[in-house]
Amino acid sequence: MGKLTIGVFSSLVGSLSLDFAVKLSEAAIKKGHKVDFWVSGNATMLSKKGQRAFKDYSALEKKLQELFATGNFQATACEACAEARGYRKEDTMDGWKRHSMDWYLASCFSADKVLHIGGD
Amino acid sequence: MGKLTIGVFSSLVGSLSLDFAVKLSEAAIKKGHKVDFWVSGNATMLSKKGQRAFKDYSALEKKLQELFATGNFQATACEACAEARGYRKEDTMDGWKRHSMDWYLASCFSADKVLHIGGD
Amino acid sequence: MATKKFAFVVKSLPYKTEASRLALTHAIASQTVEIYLEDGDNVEPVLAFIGDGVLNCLRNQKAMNTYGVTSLEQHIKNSLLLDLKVLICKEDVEKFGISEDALIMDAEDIGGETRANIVAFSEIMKEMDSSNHLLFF
Amino acid sequence: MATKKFAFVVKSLPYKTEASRLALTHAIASQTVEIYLEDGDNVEPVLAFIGDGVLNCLRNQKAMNTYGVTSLEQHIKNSLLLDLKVLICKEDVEKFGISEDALIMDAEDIGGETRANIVAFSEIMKEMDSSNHLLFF
Amino acid sequence: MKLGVLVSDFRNMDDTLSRLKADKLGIILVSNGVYHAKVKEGGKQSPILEKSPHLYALAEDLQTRGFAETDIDSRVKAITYNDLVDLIFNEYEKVIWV
Amino acid sequence: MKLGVLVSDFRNMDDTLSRLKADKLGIILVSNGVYHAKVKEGGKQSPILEKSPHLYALAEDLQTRGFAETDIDSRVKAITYNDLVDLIFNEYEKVIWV
Repeated sequence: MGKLTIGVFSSLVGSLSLDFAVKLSEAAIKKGHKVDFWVSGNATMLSKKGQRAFKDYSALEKKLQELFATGNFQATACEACAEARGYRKEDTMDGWKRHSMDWYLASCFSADKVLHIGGD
Repeated sequence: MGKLTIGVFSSLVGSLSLDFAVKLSEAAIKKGHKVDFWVSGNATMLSKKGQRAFKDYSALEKKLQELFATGNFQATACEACAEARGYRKEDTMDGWKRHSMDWYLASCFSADKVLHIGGD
Repeated sequence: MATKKFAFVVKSLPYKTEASRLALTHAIASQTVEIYLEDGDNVEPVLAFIGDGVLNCLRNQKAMNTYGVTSLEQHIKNSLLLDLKVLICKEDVEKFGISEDALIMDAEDIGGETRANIVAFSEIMKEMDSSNHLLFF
Repeated sequence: MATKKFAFVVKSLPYKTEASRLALTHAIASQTVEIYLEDGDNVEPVLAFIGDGVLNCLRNQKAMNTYGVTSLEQHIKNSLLLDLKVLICKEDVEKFGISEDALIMDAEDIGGETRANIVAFSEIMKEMDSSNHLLFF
Repeated sequence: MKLGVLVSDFRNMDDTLSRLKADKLGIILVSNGVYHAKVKEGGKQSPILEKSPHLYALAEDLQTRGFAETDIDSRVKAITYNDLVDLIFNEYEKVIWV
Repeated sequence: MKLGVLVSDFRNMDDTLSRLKADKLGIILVSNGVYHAKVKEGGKQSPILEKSPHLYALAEDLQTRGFAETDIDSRVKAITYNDLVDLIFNEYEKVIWV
């Protein structure tokens, strides 16, 4: 069993890239792998607490909490990206950590596989 | 002198579309026009209070406050889009209103010109 | 007392960004805009799908089953239910080889009576011409 | 004790999205990654600009004057100052007809000694081949 | 209709632009659209420049990306945000952003 | 190198894909990339399908957009998220998202 690091970058809320990344994490963990999850740029918004569930947006908080509960899932948001968007530490969803970008590189260092979702 | 309604939609923070829209508003107001400003989708983030200024991001709060002070600038954020992103009313930057999408259409109704910045 | 026409022109693919979804929700918001307007004033929306945007109009989108989000299909049907004018560009439909029965042409299953129209781009251009404002998504 | 190589491959245009900016800031973060690693372990970043991404490497970007944001030029110079390997795809530079003196080839003005390299795509492919992980922006 | 089109990107702009019909069509290059004013691909100028005789590019967006206003295709006029306001209010009935 | 490429969009994918060299190149269509598995433009199948004999498309992303798994180009194999995990861990040394 291995470790997968997934980085999601400037992906939009309202696109399905974040949903993709969360579903892939779930599938990997069910197969016994560990997953590290990094969000940067606009994807940082996934870590914001208090997102209201609407039918036009996938609500990922519940799924993320299930993933944290497995003990095989770590998720970290880019601290500067969050602050630039007006998110403070206390605005962060339970379970998430905030670090600088070197956390992501360190996670990649020890990962068997990296899926970096960049671009828009 | 006329009224310009600018709508900014799913534009990214970290792109310069929001900066473009704010600079265009400023130029229009200096020429004696009125500007209505609507943000929806991810552009809603412009209305979030407490954004920290970094050199990698344009800090637009000060400029927006100057525009509000002219009395010829109104800015409104899509309420549902904000809530979906975890922004409550109290998270909104001074001067901004929150309304449902019909506000934008009503603003367009009475506008001489509309610049709708859609897409990514 | 005036009615102003706005053309909502969708050229973006669905799901990758919110653009086409926001086009539909904003067009539908024309149903409640009167609260902000003078008596007798109104907004008439026209929805037109062009280029890659016509792929929003494919039937059988399972977004609710797969990702738990409303499909663009549902939004287009809601628009038809509310009698919005929905135009799909003929040249683009033909370019992609899409048959009419693969497209969302009506909202009969939810009680709608208005049908979508497959029309030449020149017709969409005429709608843009006669619109007061143009909103490209 | 190991060094792992990561290739940061930039194919996006600057300013429209954050992609190329985030590529540079994350590559530069390799300078501080050691705090998370065992003694002797390290990350070696390689930055490669391909396709439209080579347009990030044009000189004289005035983003600070015009919009008050750090330019990609500044980030690329910072990378060179920190001795990161910066590769610019030769075929793409030629396709766009860009001369070498229009490109950010060094960071001498801020005291950098390392130069950028214009190399064939096959060289960039070799770097990808020998990298442990690939990050496309 | 007098239509002003703000072209905001470098790729995938042709499909829409080629089909728009207007009595007067203005093309205003902004954001990454300004690459059309300068960048030649395989020695060829951008086909966008053939779509209209009314071509503009936002000076600040040129400068941001490393281009001087004097160093773009001669058919394209560099404009300021002030000029853009006047184009929107005085020259075109409707404007779109693509 | 065995390289798995997740193709996530419908436009502008050729330039990168055409140049990648790998001993084994897998193309995995996800997000709006799944249109390549079904949509023909001007009667022609997507050139992406010629780039590799190892073609996959994510079933949930097909279904989201209105396509049945049985109704795509016969060279493309529909896969689940579970299958994708196995491709990433077992079939390819490195994966990229373009």
